[in-house]
Amino acid sequence: MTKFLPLSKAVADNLNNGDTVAFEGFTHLIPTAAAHEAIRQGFKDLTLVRMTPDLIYDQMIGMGMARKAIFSYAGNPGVGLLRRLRDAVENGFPHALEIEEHSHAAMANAYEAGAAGLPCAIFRGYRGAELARVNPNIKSVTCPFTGEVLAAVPSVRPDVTFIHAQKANKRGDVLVEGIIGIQKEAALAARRAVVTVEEVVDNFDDLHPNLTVLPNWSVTAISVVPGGAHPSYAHGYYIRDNASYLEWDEIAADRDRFREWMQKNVIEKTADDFSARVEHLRNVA
Amino acid sequence: MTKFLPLSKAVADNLNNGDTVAFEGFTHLIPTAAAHEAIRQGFKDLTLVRMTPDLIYDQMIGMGMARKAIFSYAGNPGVGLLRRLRDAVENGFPHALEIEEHSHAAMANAYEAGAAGLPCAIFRGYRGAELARVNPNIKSVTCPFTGEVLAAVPSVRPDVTFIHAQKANKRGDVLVEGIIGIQKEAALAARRAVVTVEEVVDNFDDLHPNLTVLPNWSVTAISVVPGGAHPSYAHGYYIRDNASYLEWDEIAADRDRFREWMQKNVIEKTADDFSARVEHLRNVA
Amino acid sequence: MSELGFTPNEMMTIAASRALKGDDVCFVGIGAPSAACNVARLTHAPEITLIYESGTIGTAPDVLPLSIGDGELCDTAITTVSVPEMFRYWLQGGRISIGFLGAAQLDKFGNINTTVIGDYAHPKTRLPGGGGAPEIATSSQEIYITMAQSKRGMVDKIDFYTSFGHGDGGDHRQRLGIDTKGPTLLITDLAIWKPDPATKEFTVVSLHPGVTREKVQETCGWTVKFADKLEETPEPTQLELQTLRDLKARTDAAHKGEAVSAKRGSKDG
Amino acid sequence: MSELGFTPNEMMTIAASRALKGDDVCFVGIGAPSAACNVARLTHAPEITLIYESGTIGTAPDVLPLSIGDGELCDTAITTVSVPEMFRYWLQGGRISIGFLGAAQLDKFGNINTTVIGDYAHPKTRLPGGGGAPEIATSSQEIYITMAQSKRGMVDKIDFYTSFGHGDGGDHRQRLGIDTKGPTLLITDLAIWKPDPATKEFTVVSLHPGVTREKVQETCGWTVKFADKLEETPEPTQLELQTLRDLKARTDAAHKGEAVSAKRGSKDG
Repeated sequence: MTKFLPLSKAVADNLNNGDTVAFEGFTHLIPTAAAHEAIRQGFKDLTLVRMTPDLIYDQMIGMGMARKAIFSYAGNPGVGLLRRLRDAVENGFPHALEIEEHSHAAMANAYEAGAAGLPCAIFRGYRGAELARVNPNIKSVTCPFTGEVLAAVPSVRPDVTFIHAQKANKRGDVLVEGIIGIQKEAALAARRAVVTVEEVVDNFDDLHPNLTVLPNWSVTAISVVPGGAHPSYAHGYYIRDNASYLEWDEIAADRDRFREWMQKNVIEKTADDFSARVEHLRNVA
Repeated sequence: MTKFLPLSKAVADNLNNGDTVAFEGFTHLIPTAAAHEAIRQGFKDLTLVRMTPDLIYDQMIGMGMARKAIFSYAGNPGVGLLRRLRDAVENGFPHALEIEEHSHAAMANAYEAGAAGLPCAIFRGYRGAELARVNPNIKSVTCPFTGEVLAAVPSVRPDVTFIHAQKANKRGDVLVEGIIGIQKEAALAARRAVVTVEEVVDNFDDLHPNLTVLPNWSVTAISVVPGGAHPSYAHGYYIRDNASYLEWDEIAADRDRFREWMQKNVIEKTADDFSARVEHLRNVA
Repeated sequence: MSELGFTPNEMMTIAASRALKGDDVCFVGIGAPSAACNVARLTHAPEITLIYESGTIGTAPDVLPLSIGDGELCDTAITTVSVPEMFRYWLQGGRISIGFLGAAQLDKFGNINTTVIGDYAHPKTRLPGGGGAPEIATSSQEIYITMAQSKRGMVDKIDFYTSFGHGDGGDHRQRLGIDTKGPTLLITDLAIWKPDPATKEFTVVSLHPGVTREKVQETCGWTVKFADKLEETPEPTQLELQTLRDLKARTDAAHKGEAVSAKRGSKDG
Repeated sequence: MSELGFTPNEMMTIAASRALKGDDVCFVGIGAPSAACNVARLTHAPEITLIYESGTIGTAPDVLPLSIGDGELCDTAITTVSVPEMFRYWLQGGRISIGFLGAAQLDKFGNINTTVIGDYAHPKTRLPGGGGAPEIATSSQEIYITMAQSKRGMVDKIDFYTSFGHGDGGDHRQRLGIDTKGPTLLITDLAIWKPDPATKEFTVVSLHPGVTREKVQETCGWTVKFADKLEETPEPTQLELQTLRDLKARTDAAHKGEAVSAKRGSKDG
């Protein structure tokens, strides 16, 4: 049964040094506020899992919190490279980063298998692709009926997954809508699921019956953080702050400028500061 | 790209003697009108696939149309046994019926794998269950990461799937809502998908973005048959005719009464007769 | 109805309902399990989560469904998912605390047959088959079974292992790599049974009011074990009985109402 | 802009858009592919189905998205599905006719590198990686590639095989059991290329207006093959050019508008 908690407590209660953690969001609904809270609390030695590690993992890696990254597309979507991640991989700064790299198909299947309680996923993938040579976690199984050789990857089972969602009801059921991405799978694949939401509503009585709802007993904790996905967006609440993604490319290019930005915009701030960041993006949503 | 066709033509164009065919519907949205049309056209030697073969497969088997049945629960849901199927299995009447029996989990996974273009599905199932002894299509694969032995079944890839849905828009996109069951997977797993719908609307502009919609290019043909799921139901249109399910238990118990009922209610009728059958079930939906 | 003021079937359903807790997530079979789960929801466990294999999660039907996919289940659910998702994320994913099953044939180790009477290839009676049960039986954290007693139903050796209980007893589940508890409770119209901690044989731990040991043995196909300290099941409370009867009355009225008009419909059709 | 009245980049996008048909189902990459697909939709192929890997099916954005998951894509889509469903039912299920990819590095057999420059374990430049491309390249019925020519991008030997094209050429795909066609078209800012039917080496079949063979060779890292009968790509029509420029203008305005207000936002935050 879920608990409504302040974000600082939800993060402190559910994340530990050394954990395998997913802050998931496929362009939409990225749990930035939760990631920033984890940065403020200074966790170490994390294994960061995400299909599309973008700004928040660039930030966590740049702050030296990650031992390993498991991912399928390490870019700033539509902009370019992730410069802190690059610095870690290319130069070992601030320290070396182990990487386990997959394709999107593999990661999507691995999360799906995790949600389904399976140890691995099979799919038709990596044919002729060189990742299979450099990633020992890409193996194969043979279909016992046709003899076809299929790719196999271990399922993703994070210790804890953080996602951002549009709303919870008072019972603690959570609604995700729009580009739903890999949110449901990431939450269900994890031992603990923490959700930040834009708002809490009385009930979900008028929702269409087939929407993506996580029942309260499948969620560990909920924190109300309006704007908590910024600079990503929340369908129906505020639009994507594309300019911040463009701006990040400059900030992250320089180690000092990065530290300074993090100090000012993350370390010295709280979850309450997110709401103001999306004010100007609301009326157009 | 889909075509709007009269049901008689949609069935004639897409079903052939000897085909593997799924008339799917998990209690809700059972494509009765399509099945009755297939009965009238007198197909033979079919392999009938369905998780829950109920009245319509009892009818097709009783009419001698099926060579084989692949299923996971051959009951009249909430009522009891399927007496025509029993007669075929126990007494070879009207002729012998080959059966390939699975669990729901296996069939659901097999359809899912079919929709996903895979040759087989793996899942944690059949542990200690005797079906694995009598069904040679239940095999196993070993997880290459953990060594766990998982069950494997061949994917379901029907030549043609028939489903019933609430509505199409004029472009031929199809909406399924409520208990969505295995409809989407059954349609996408098949080489050809034929959909009967309650009605055609101008567009789907006001639909929630995450509903179950089959785009027109994934559907082979659409036929408008109001009431076409009766005695099953169409969420939002009419309720389940539980009495007909109870009544079927008596009709199917006797070979002569069965033939007589089929003659009068199926052979001598058309798809246009379905609408009247649900009139009294509409106001309560 | 007996002079007790309630029927054995009512006692069965109510005793089963008492075993359920508010934080349980139940995968509900049709029939007696469905009635018990809904009585629990309407009495002491309003927060209980009921899941039917048609994909309806957190449903709260006002009348009992005839099938596992009646519209009422979807109308009152928190969300309704596809059948593959139901079996993959929710059942196989380990999120069901109680799988609640009925049985055509049951043995003393909680193994269930709903497939065939007689030989599989040439059955005397072809039953509907397993449906969701084979995986419910192994993926739910525990299994409750409820059925009315009869020598035909409670047998020494079942004809077919549709759903695995404790197999040959003892640690048979563990030896097959199954890490869930399996059947932990059997509630019949006469008694409450629990598996012996070591042998896993179902043992009567409580007799329903007015029931004797002899009555239990007469309607059971194996030699019944009774616990040393045999309890008596508390009688249904007025609230429990009224809740169950109201539920049944609403259900009968709903199904009968449909039945009348539907007969007319099928004559038309 | 050259004296031709259009830029090489515009010619590239428009030539690419012409290759698409109304009944195509395209898995669209960001950048040049996205522009080409939407120009096709806004000119000769209004019925084309555009799919972005974020799960948006049949989308019709008014402005080009910056990322593959912009809200505009969902707002205008026929339906939006989960990412696992996208990769399982729609891509792996064989329902994509055209996978439209860009490339950081490309070789003459259509193999693509977007992973690293240099050695994988100790890269000179760590690129974003494959994302959806490895499976788009093998599960789509055919692959179109579009990129601006440069010696750095079109190389004799790519540093990493992110996505498989024709491998070493010839029947390499078939030998790996891949039954889709692979790259069948390469559209650069200078020319249209198609694979040789036997060797599968990309061969220039059409030069864009004003482009010479020498220009193509100068900006390509391998020795270029030209078709015996070399055509000239028809100039962009007024409609094509206007459609593309309007789309870009709308896109720039939208992104710039957000940029202004967002700068303010990030100073606040």
